[in-house]
Amino acid sequence: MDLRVTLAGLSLKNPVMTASGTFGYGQEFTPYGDLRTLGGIVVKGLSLKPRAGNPMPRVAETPSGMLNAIGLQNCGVEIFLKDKLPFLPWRETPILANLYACDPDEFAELASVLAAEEGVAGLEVNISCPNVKEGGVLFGQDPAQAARVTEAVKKRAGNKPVIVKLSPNVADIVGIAKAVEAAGADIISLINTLTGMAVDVRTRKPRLANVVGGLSGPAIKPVALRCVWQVSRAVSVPVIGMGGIASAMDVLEFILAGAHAVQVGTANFLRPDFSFRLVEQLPTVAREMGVTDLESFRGSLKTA
Amino acid sequence: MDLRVTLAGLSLKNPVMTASGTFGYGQEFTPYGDLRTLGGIVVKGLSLKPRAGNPMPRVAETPSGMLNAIGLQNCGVEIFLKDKLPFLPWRETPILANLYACDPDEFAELASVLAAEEGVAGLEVNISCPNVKEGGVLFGQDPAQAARVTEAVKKRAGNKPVIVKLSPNVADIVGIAKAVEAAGADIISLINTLTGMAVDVRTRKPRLANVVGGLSGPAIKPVALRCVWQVSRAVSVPVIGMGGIASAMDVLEFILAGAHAVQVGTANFLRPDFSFRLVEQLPTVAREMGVTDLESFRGSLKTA
Amino acid sequence: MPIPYNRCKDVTVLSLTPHGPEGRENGLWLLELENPGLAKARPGQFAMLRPASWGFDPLWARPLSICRALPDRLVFNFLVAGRGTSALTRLTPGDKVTLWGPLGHGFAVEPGVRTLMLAGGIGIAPFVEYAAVHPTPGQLSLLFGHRPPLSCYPYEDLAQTVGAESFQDRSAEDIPRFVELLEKRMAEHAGALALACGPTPFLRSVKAAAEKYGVRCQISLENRMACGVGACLGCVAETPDGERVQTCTRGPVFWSNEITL
Amino acid sequence: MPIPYNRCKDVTVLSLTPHGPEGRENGLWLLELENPGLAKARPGQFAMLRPASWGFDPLWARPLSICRALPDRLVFNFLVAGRGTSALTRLTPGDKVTLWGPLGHGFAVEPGVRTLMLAGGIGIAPFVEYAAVHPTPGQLSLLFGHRPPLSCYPYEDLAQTVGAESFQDRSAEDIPRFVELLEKRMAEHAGALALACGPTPFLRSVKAAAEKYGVRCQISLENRMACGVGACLGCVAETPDGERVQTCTRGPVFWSNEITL
Ligand SMILES: Cc1cc2nc3c(=O)[nH]c(=O)nc-3n(C[C@H](O)[C@H](O)[C@H](O)COP(=O)(O)OP(=O)(O)OC[C@H]3O[C@@H](n4cnc5c(N)ncnc54)[C@H](O)[C@@H]3O)c2cc1C
Ligand SMILES: Cc1cc2nc3c(=O)[nH]c(=O)nc-3n(C[C@H](O)[C@H](O)[C@H](O)COP(=O)(O)OP(=O)(O)OC[C@H]3O[C@@H](n4cnc5c(N)ncnc54)[C@H](O)[C@@H]3O)c2cc1C
Ligand SMILES: Cc1cc2nc3c(=O)[nH]c(=O)nc-3n(C[C@H](O)[C@H](O)[C@H](O)COP(=O)(O)O)c2cc1C
Ligand SMILES: Cc1cc2nc3c(=O)[nH]c(=O)nc-3n(C[C@H](O)[C@H](O)[C@H](O)COP(=O)(O)O)c2cc1C
Ligand code: FES
Ligand code: FES
Repeated sequence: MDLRVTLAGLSLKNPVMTASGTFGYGQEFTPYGDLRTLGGIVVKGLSLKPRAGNPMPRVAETPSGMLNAIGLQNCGVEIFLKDKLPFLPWRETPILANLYACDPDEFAELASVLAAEEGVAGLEVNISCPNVKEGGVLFGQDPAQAARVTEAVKKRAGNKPVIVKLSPNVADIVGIAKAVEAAGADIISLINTLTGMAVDVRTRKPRLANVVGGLSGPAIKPVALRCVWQVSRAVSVPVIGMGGIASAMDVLEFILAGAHAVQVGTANFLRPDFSFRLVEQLPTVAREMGVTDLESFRGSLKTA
Repeated sequence: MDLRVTLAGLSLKNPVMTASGTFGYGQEFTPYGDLRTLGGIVVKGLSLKPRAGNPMPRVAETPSGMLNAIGLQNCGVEIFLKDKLPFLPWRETPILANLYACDPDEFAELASVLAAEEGVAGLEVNISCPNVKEGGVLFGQDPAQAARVTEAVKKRAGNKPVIVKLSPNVADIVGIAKAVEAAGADIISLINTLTGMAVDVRTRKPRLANVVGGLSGPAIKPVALRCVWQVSRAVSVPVIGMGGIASAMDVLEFILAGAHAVQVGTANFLRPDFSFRLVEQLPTVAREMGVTDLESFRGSLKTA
Repeated sequence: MPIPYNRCKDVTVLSLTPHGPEGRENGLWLLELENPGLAKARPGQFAMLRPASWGFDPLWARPLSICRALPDRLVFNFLVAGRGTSALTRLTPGDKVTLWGPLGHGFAVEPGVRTLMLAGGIGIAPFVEYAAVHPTPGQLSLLFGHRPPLSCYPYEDLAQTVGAESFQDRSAEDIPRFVELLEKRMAEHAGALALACGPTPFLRSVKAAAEKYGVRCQISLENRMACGVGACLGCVAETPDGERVQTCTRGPVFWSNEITL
Repeated sequence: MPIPYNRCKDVTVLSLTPHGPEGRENGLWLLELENPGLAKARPGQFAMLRPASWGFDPLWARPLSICRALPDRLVFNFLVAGRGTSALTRLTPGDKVTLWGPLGHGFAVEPGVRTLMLAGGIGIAPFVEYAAVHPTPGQLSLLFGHRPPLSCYPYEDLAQTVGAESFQDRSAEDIPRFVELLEKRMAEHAGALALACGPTPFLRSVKAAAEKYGVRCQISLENRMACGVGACLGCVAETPDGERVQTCTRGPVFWSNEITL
C-alpha cells in the first residue's frame, strides 16, 4: 500500500511523524529504530536562546495521560543547528523545527534562522505560548494574535512550509484556524496539550512545581479528534492531527476525521520503539480496515 | 470527623453529591445504597417540556473516560415534580434540580416552577447549552450571555440558591466565573464535559449518532482540578468541583484545590454503589491524610 | 428494619475456561463466579460484570446474560467481541469481579404454551436457564443459528431437555436459507410464543417473521450499556411512537412490537 | 549491514516472589525476567519495565535497577511504592513485560580502591551486581540502612562477598544515629570512593558527609521518569551552575558534586 503523502510541498513517505517535545532531538531514539522509516520528525521546541525550563517536578502521570510542565527547556537554536541537526537523516526524512518565542519579532527572527537551513524541511509554530508584550495572554487563544505570529513567521520562512500548531484551550478552535489560514499558514497542526493540574493530598502540594501543566496522552484523544474534524472541514490547508495517538488504528481514526498526517507524542514514552512499530503496523491495519488509498479515505467519515 | 458543609445556605451532611445525568432521578440507585447518606443529589437535567434526546448510539467508551450525547432526554419538569421528586428523601438530603433551556426566558420559567417546590433545595443551571436565539453559540462560552442566564434564573429563584455550572470548553474560565458571580450566582459548579468525538474505522462512522459529545470520567480530572483551582481563587462564592472523581482521595484533591463540595459523575457507572461507598470511605481516608477539618483543609494547596 | 442494599457485590472467580475444544480459537468462554445470592434470577435477566483489575480502562462494566444461576455459582457464556470481553479472558480463579444484578426483565414463561426459542450465536446463553427452570419443558423447542462449531456453545445441555435444531452458517449465502427455516418454524408457531436472542440483524428477521405469521414474540436486545441500572440513558431503544426507553431496565426483553429495530 | 535496533524487547516473566518470609507484608519483591541480551549491563544501570497488561493506566514504564544480569535471566528487587509497583506485583510467570535497557551510567569501578557502598532500603539493589562483578571485591564494604527486616532485601548475598554492616531504623529517633555511623565510615574513607543509592534525604546526608570528609562520592538518583531515554526532560537534576540534565541518560549515577539535591 502506498503510504506517501504530500502536504504543502512537504513529501512524507508515510503520514506518521513524531511530535515536538516527545522525541527529543531524534538521536535519543536511534537505538530503538531507524529514523529514516518515519514520515517526519518534529524536534523539541526551540527558542532563540537556550532555556533551562521549569523546576522539578515537571511531569505527573494521570489516568490514561500525563501532565508536563517542562517549560520549553531546550538547547537554543544555535546549538541545535550546530550539534543536533547534522546528526539527523534530513536528506531522507523531513525534519521539522518547532518554534517557541514570546513575541512576534522573536518568532520572526527564529524563523529566518531556521528557514535558511537546508536540513530544516518546515517550521512548526507553537502558539501556545504567552505573549509577554500583551500581559501573557496566550497567542493561541486569540485569533488576531495568532494571525500576527503566523504572518511574522511566514514572512521570514522563505519557501519553507509554515505549520501553525493550535491549542485546544479555546472556545472556538475553528475561529483560530481560519485566522491563521488567512494569515498564511500552509499547514495547521493540532492539538497541543490541554491545561490541567494534579495535586498530592499527602504533601498538600501540586504535583508539578509549575502548578499547572499540559495534559497529553490517550485521555485527550476524543478532544483531539473533535478538533481535527472541526478544523479540517473549515479550512482548505492540510491538517496534521495529534493527541493521544497510541496505535495504528488511532492513526486511521485521525485520517478518517480529516487529517493529512499525524504526530505521535506521549506514546513515544510508552516504549521508545513505539513510532517505529506503528509505522510498520500501519499498512497491515489499514488493509484489514479496507483502506486501500489514504487520499480517498481521508475525511471520509460518514455523518448523517 | 465532622464532614458537614454549608454553602450559600445549603447544608450538606457531607461534601459528596451526585452529578446531574449520572444518577438518574435517584430512584434507580435505591437498591444499591441509602440515598439519605449522600451529601446531595443533583437530578438529570430538566427542561420545561419532555425531551426524547438524541438518536443512538449515545455513549462511547474512551481511555479512562467516556463520551455521551444523550441530548438531555428527560421527562420534563412537570412529570419530575409529580412522579419523581415525591419519591426522593428531600427532607433529609438536599435535592438539586439541574436546569436546561435554550433561551433566558425559558430558563426563568423553569426556575420559577422549580423554586416554588419545597422539595427542591437549589437550582443548578446548565449553561453548556446552545442559545437558540443567537445562532446556537453556547451560553457558557460567552461571559455576557452566561451572565444573562444567571440573572434570569436568579430573579425567579426566590430564596433558593442558584448554582451556575460552567463549561470547560472556553479559553478563560475565570472570566465566565466572574461574570456569573457578578450576575448573582450563589455557587459555581464545574466542570461540565469537554467536547470530544470518537470514530469507528471499520464502519467509517462516528461512534455517537450526534458526532460530537461530552467527555467525562477520570481522563478529564486534571482539567477539572485546574478549573476548580483557578476559579476558587478568583471568586468569593463557594465552588462545587467535579470531573473524573473516582475515589475518596479524589474528593480530597478537589477540596485541597479549593472546592467546598464535589459531585461524582461517571464513576456512578463503574458500580452503582460507588457514591455510597465513597461517602463511607471518606472519613477514613481523610484521617489517614491528616485532614481533621474540611474548612481549614479547603484550598490549602501550598504553591510556592 | 434496615433495608439490605446488597445488589452490588465483589465476587470471586471460580473458573474460566474456553467452551469446548475449539472455544479458545473461536473466542467462546465459560465463566463461573461465586453466587452472591441471585438465586431468584429469571431467565433473560443479566448482570453487569467489572473485574477489580480494570482500573479505569476499560471504564464500564460489561453486561452478560445469566446462563445458569445455581446455588453455589453463576454461570456465564461469553464471546470475545472487543476490548472488554477480551480483558475478561485474562481473569484467573480467585480474582475479584464487581457484579450487580439480576437486572432487567426476563423472558415470559407461559406454562403449557408452545414456545419457540430462537438463538443466534452467543444469544443461546439465556435459554439454558430458561429451559432448566421452565415448568413444562416439553412445550419448548429451539432453533439455533451459529457460525463456530456447536461444541463452543452450551447447546448439548439444551438439546437434552428440549427439541433442538441447529443451523451452521458458514458463509453469507447460508443466511437466506436460515431465514427460510426460521420462517417455517414461526409459521408452525402461529398464535404461540417465540423468544429470541442474538445479533440485531437476526432479531430483525425474527421480528418480521413474527409479525408475518402472527406469533407473539419477545426479543432480547444487546444494546451498549454503561450503567445497567437505567441512569445513563445510553442504552435506549425506540418505541414505535418515538419514545426512547432504557434497554437495561425496561428490557432487555421486549415484546417485538414494543420497539423498532 | 543492518543496524540491530534491539534495545526494546518484550520479555517473559520467569518468576515473581515476595523477598523473604516477610517480603509480602513489607512490599518487597523479587522479579525475574528473561534476559533479552543485557549481559553487558554495568552495575548501577537500570531498565524501564512496562507490563503488556497495563493498557494506558499506568501510562509510563517504571525504572528499576538491574540487580543481577545473568545469562539466563535479569533479576530485579523492588519495593511497592505506589500504583505502578503495586501493579507489578500482579504479574505471573509467562506474562509479557516490555523492557528497555540497560540505561544510564553505572557506578565507577576502581579496582584496588577502597570503596564504601551506602545503601538505603531498596537502594541496595544495584550493589548486588556491583559486588558480584567487581574485580577486587576485597576492597568493598557496605553500610546498609533499612526499616523492614534484613530478610526482605538481597543483603545476605552481599554480606557473603563484602564487609557488610546493617542498621535498622525503627523510628525517627534512630536516623541521627545512622547518620553518625555514616559519617564515621565516611571519615574512614577519606580520599577513597563512596557510592550511594537510596531515598533523597539519605542521599543528602551522604553528599554532605562526603564533602565534609573529602570522599569522592557517587550517588544514584531516583527521579521520576517517563521515557528513560532522555527525551521527555521530566527527570532532570540540577547542576551547581543551574543547568538541568537528564537523570536517565546523564545519570542516574552522578558524582555528588555534579548536582544539587
Ligand atoms: C443484556 C445483555 C446481555 C448480554 N449477554 C451476553 C452474553 O451472555 N454473552 C455474550 O458474549 N455477550 C453478551 N452481551 C453482549 C456483550 O455485553 C458485549 O459483547 C460486550 O459488552 C462487548 O464489549 P467489548 O468491550 O468486548 O466490545 P467493544 O470493543 O466495546 O465492542 C465490540 C462490539 O460489541 C458492541 N458492544 C460494545 N459494548 C457493548 C455493550 N456494553 N453492550 C452491547 N454491545 C456492546 C459494539 O458495538 C461492537 O460492535 C450481552 C449484552 C446485553 C446488553
Ligand atoms: C534509575 C532508577 C532506579 C530505580 N531502581 C529501583 C529498584 O531497583 N527497586 C525499586 O523498588 N525502586 C527503584 N526505583 C524507584 C521506582 O522506580 C519507583 O519507586 C517507582 O517508579 C514508583 O512507581 P509507583 O507507581 O509505584 O509509585 P507512584 O504512585 O508513582 O509514586 C510513589 C512515590 O514514588 C515516587 N515515584 C513515582 N514514580 C517514580 C519514578 N518513575 N521514579 C522514581 N520515583 C518515582 C513518587 O514521587 C512517590 O513519592 C528506581 C528509580 C530510578 C529512577
Ligand atoms: C513532555 C512533553 C513536551 C512537549 N513539548 C512540546 C514542545 O516543545 N513544543 C510543542 O509544540 N509541543 C510540545 N508538546 C506537545 C506535543 O507535541 C503534543 O502536541 C501533545 O503532547 C499532544 O499529543 P500526544 O497526546 O500524542 O502527546 C509536548 C508534550 C509533552 C508530553
Ligand atoms: C451520561 C451523562 C449525562 C449527563 N447529563 C448532564 C445533564 O443533564 N446536565 C448537566 O449539567 N450535566 C450532565 N452531565 C455532566 C456531568 O454532570 C458532569 O458535569 C461531567 O460528567 C463531569 O463529571 P464526571 O467526570 O465525574 O462525570 C452528564 C454526564 C454524563 C456522563
Ligand atoms: S445502561 Fe445506563 S440506562 Fe441502561
Ligand atoms: S525520563 Fe525522560 S528524559 Fe529522563
